[in-house]
Amino acid sequence: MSDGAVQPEFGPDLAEVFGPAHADGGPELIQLLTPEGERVHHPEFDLDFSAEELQGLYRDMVLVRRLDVEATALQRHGELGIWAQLLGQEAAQIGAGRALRSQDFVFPTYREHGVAWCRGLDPLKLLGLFRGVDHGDWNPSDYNFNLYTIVIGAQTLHATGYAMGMQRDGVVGTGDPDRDAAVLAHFGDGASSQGDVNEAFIFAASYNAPVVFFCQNNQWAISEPIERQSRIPLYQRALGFGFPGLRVDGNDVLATYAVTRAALQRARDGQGPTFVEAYTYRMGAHTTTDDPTRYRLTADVEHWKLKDPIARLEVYLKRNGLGDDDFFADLTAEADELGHTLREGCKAMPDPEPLEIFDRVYAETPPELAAQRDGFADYLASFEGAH
Amino acid sequence: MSDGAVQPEFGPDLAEVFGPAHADGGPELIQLLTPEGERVHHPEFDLDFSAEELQGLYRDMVLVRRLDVEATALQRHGELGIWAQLLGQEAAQIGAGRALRSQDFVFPTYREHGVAWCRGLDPLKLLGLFRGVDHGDWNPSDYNFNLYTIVIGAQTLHATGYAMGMQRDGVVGTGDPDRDAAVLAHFGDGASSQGDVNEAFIFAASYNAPVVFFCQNNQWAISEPIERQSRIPLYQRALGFGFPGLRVDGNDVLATYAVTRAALQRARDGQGPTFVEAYTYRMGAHTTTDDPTRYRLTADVEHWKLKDPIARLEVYLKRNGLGDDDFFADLTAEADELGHTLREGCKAMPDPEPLEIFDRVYAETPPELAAQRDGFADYLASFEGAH
Amino acid sequence: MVSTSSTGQKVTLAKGLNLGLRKAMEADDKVLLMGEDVGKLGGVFRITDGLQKDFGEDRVIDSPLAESGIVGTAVGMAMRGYRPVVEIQFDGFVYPAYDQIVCQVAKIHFRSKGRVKMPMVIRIPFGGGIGAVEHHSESPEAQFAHTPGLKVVACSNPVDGYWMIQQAIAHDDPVIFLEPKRQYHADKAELDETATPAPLFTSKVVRPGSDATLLAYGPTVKTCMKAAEAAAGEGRSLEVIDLRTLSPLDMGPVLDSVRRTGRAVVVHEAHVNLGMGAELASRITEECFYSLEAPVLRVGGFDTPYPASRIEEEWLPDLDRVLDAVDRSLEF
Amino acid sequence: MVSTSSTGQKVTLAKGLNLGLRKAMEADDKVLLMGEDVGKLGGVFRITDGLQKDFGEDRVIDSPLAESGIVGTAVGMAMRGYRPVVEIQFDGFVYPAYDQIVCQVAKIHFRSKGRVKMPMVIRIPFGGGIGAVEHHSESPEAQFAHTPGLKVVACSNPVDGYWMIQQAIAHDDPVIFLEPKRQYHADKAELDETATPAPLFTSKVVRPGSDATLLAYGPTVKTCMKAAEAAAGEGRSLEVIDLRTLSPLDMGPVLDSVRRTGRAVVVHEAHVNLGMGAELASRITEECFYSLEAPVLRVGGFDTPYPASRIEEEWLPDLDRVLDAVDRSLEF
Ligand SMILES: Cc1ncc(C[n+]2csc(CCOP(=O)(O)OP(=O)(O)O)c2C)c(N)n1
Ligand SMILES: Cc1ncc(C[n+]2csc(CCOP(=O)(O)OP(=O)(O)O)c2C)c(N)n1
Ligand SMILES: [Mg+2]
Ligand SMILES: [Mg+2]
Repeated sequence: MSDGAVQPEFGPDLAEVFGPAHADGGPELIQLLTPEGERVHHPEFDLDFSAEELQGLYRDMVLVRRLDVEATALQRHGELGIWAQLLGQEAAQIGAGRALRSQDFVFPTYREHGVAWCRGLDPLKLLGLFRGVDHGDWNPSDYNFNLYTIVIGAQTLHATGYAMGMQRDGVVGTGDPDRDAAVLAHFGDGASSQGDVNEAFIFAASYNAPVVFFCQNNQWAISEPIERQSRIPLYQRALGFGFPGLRVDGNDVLATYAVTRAALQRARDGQGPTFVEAYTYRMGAHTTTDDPTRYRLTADVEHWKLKDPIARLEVYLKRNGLGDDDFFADLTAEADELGHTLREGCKAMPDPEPLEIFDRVYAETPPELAAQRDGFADYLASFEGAH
Repeated sequence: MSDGAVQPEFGPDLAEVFGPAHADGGPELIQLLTPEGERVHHPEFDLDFSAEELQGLYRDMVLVRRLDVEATALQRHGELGIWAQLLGQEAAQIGAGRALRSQDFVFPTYREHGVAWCRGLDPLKLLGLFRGVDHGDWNPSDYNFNLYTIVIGAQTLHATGYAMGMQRDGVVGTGDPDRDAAVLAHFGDGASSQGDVNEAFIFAASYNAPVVFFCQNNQWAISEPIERQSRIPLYQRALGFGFPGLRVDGNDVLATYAVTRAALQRARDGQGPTFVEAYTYRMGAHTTTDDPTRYRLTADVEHWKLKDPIARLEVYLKRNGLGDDDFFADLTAEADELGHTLREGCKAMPDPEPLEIFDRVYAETPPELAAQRDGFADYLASFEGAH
Repeated sequence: MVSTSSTGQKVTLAKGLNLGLRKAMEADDKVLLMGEDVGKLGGVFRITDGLQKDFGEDRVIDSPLAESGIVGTAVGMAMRGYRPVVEIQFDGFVYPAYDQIVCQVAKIHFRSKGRVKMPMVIRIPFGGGIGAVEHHSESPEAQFAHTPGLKVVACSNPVDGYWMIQQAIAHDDPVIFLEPKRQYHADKAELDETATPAPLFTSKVVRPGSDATLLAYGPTVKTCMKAAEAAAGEGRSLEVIDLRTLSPLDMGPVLDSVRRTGRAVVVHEAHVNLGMGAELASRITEECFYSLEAPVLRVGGFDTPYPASRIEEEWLPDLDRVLDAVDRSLEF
Repeated sequence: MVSTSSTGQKVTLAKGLNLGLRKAMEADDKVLLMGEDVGKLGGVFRITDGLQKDFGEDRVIDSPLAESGIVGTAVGMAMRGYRPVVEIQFDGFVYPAYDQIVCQVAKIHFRSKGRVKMPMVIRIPFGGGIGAVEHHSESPEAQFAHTPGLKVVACSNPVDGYWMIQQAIAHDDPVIFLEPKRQYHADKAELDETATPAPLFTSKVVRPGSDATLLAYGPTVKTCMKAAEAAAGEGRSLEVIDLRTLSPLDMGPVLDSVRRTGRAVVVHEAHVNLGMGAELASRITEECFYSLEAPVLRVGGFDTPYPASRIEEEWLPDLDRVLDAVDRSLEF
């Protein structure tokens, strides 16, 4: 991950400041459950999970993986124009999503299907954008979950501004757990290079805004490896802006949950922003139109398969008798049911009505646009007789 | 300078990572000459200066201060539209400017009159932009000194790209001191908040480009104090991008020279970027149109007067018999002469010829613009008879 | 926090805007101001003078030096229910925020099927003539007017400044609010705070006439008024329309006028090529094809970057160039 | 590194551009390519396919994910004597680089009194019709054409792609190079690499006709050719001009044509309001006032944000809407 040239011959020794960097997450990686399914302990972030909680997290991951698989298949069958897969990132998203309280607000990218799931969004709603029937058909304030944002990094500034709004609303640092709120801002490793994201860090630090910057470092920005964006571990970026950065094993749902929960609480308490780097891997293509064989090795993908976020929790559950056969069988049935609903629901999604677009451009449609709409309506009507 | 809220309750302890922050530059401040004119030593950046060198640096500072005073007066007399004063920043600029080799290339902001001086630019050329007769009337490649850039931060990306060009030209890390080159990129504390500047850090780190980011932290961005831009010392920003950052006493010409020299050498050697924060103070207004009494205390300005960059070297020279009365008298005469030249030269600067603008928009003027030019020429000519 | 409500005071454009902002902040505590140096300094043009003192740092927010950051965080505040009023220090510095403006501010209402409103005002001092250095005299309006989802208005005088800024802030769509900086401290006008202003998105005939129509906005309204005055001396009657709204355009008064006069000249400081004049000329021609005695002519900044300030007055459309175009139109 | 010089091969637009880039890189080793995913992946549209392999990582540069950074560093490389060719991944992602483009790339030659050249090409896949999500189907040309200092061209077919990209790279001014992405892999055309291409900044009559003139560029050239074909079936003769250059405009062929036909319809995907059609209509009307039988009509994207892809074909100008405008023009 890090580059030999980083050692300066003067000034602070970066290796000393940050500790050594390691290709596999390094010692700074916060972990509670190993790839082998061993529960390990952490001095700062340990948490007890009940059997129910563990099953819940497992269930979430299994179902969002199914959602992802179904959507991918729907794209192959021409029902979606494109799909941005989350394969491999289930733990990062469910860990983060379950750490939220209802009053928190989330700014996703275009890949946060797992977080959307945690916010209670009907997964069918996620398909509209990718099918091409809408740009997201939910009211963000119904779920405290913003629409997907496609321009890389833009939403991190919105998140910061939203958090500044929370400060002004007096819902930060009051000590009332049902009142205090925070913002969770998602972005990718590639996004960390955008000016907007770095400006978001600056504004959040300057105003001590209650925002958690949650970066899923899935090692790739389309075909570009993380090394192109940063030559030191990404979470360290935050330190230079004056707020803490942490690297968590993003394939470990327990650690991701624990770390995000702590960071959100810190924000709600009025202690300002935190950067959480969820160290994970994009197991699939960037999107269904991408061909990763052009730029990465199968061996790397195989290596990461061993760290599968679902498999490790499954091993842990089974080994510790935390889920009987019925549990797993029921879950499979539930996943099948979800798949069925998605397939049917997707195909049934109606195309939008062209004339609607004119009514939604503005809160108050100007007369000239209304005239354009009417002209187009007349034009369309002129064909009705013809056909 | 730093903010109480920066202490996280988890993650790396920022105070431990960076050391404590201090309002007056702090212990991390690299200094070779104290405000009282005492020569102090530094484990990494000590340098011996000959009497001639010291006199040279002193002379430069005195003359650029005079340049600044004259330009300010010319603005008051209506000869310039505006002037961006360097008062108080002479050491930072001369220290940096003298550390350059001729093959290095400089990207200034709009305030680097002292660096321009070191590059051998006729100071009169600096006035054109502020008088409104041009946007800078020199060929950057004649001086390896770019034109002034007014859009905050934009030039840091140009600097990085230029440095990438040097890499491709094979003039980095060859070991030949007359060949190896680097770029010096200037910007202010306020500029550090621009996306462009942070992207420049990312590109420079990613390609290990031979560029020194030289930030004059003069504590103010017009009316906004440095605290609005960063809650930790600015030089630490670089560490999060994976390259070294240093804070030097920007009112100490010796330390600024020594640190910039080392950073440039590191870049020329192929070891990549360095961030140098020259910790200084804008003694004057932001520009001649600004009124700093609206936003800052006279007491602060008085405090910084005691750290005057010229006074401390003068004390040192005098105390150590490094300049006799003739030296100081000659320098005063030289400064008077410079003032005279500037005053006369400025007033003699002709207004541009309006029609020229059409010829310089493109390397190849398109016919439609040529036609616009001709039309305007005819229009102008139509008045000739009339008046 | 005393509201300086009074009638009949004479105010500059700067003061009119300042009073209007104060009114808007008093009327709705969701209104926030944000920008570089808007706090203690009151902005480099002093438009926000005294507001931080009276409304506090939470409502008049000095921002880090980053325009994308300013507009981007303002988007988030708007989503949270605030009504941010952003100051861009100078026209030429709006571009780092361009992406946030055209891809986010302009599109969020549409993207969300109208569920998320974006009641943001982006104030931009625009235009030249103040003897400034590069990037301080730009006229970026056409770029914003070309972008669906934004509304774009320009005030030209103190009274409009006072009313229009309040109307823009109260409006639920994002408004690019252009202020002719050359006029900030130029002329005073009587302000009657009890009057009923014209609606925001309307154009106004500011001088009636019958021989030709001059279309102007922002700084060129004054130029055209002077031109009409001068023309009157030579027996020519020019109608002057202050467009006030650039997107949407209010074509009613424009078409009425051109149908009467048969001739139109559009005057703006922006480059002629693809400036507002192009759109106006196209629409006028389409609507008044048989009433036009001459093609719509355009007078504007040349298709070159804004020049060094010592020749800016030659570059900017002035009385003579307007009258020259009128002559050409009349002689066509 | 073998130049695939051959005559008579049939190529797509994507291949034509790829071959043209290769030629330009072979001809001048100062030519560099830069952008997101342009290396191993060959760009998301594969336009730079195989070039990094053949020319190395120093000349085909995968950049960090930051458009302002890409264009800003390219400016520096151009100052150092290189000729950077920047790829913007999709039209909608050019905006983070907008400031660098309009304030730096466009102005450096002027600012430096011609001492610093800025031979940069910014390639932008533009336009819609590929079923993509938001921001992937924009037509930003008017904004760039409004900016003095930039030149703006659009290719419409494989052969032009091959030649125009080489000409743009060899040109000393910055060129915004628009590529109709919908056409990348659509049609093939015979490429004769030994031919002599028309100069870059010229428009071309691509189908002669006498009843009305269709003005198009990029993706709408094909639409207009089809429309002309259909009209011919009904006995109407439409002339089609592929503008190719948007700034500067090459008005010669346009005016010649309109003087003959008396009627013009401009067709582009960009929003009609302040789109290229506005400028063309204004200029044509000014120059051909007495030859016009009808006002110049404009067919374009509506003045709404680009819609969800399932209705994009209704939003985009198509054959029927072009013919409808022709009818309106003829019946005027
Ligand atoms: C401003 C902008 N530039 C380019 C793109 C095209 N693009 C879409 S996703 C992507 C890579 C993003 O990588 P990363 O941030 O790591 O997120 P990931 O897709 O890996 O989750 C790019 C370049 C875009 N959407 N926005
Ligand atoms: C993009 C942009 N935004 C705003 C401005 C207006 N402006 C000019 S100087 C300045 C403050 C710069 O502060 P700093 O970077 O600390 O440099 P200093 O002037 O103190 O040397 C501002 C806001 C600008 N020139 N460019
Ligand atoms: Mg990624
Ligand atoms: Mg400063």
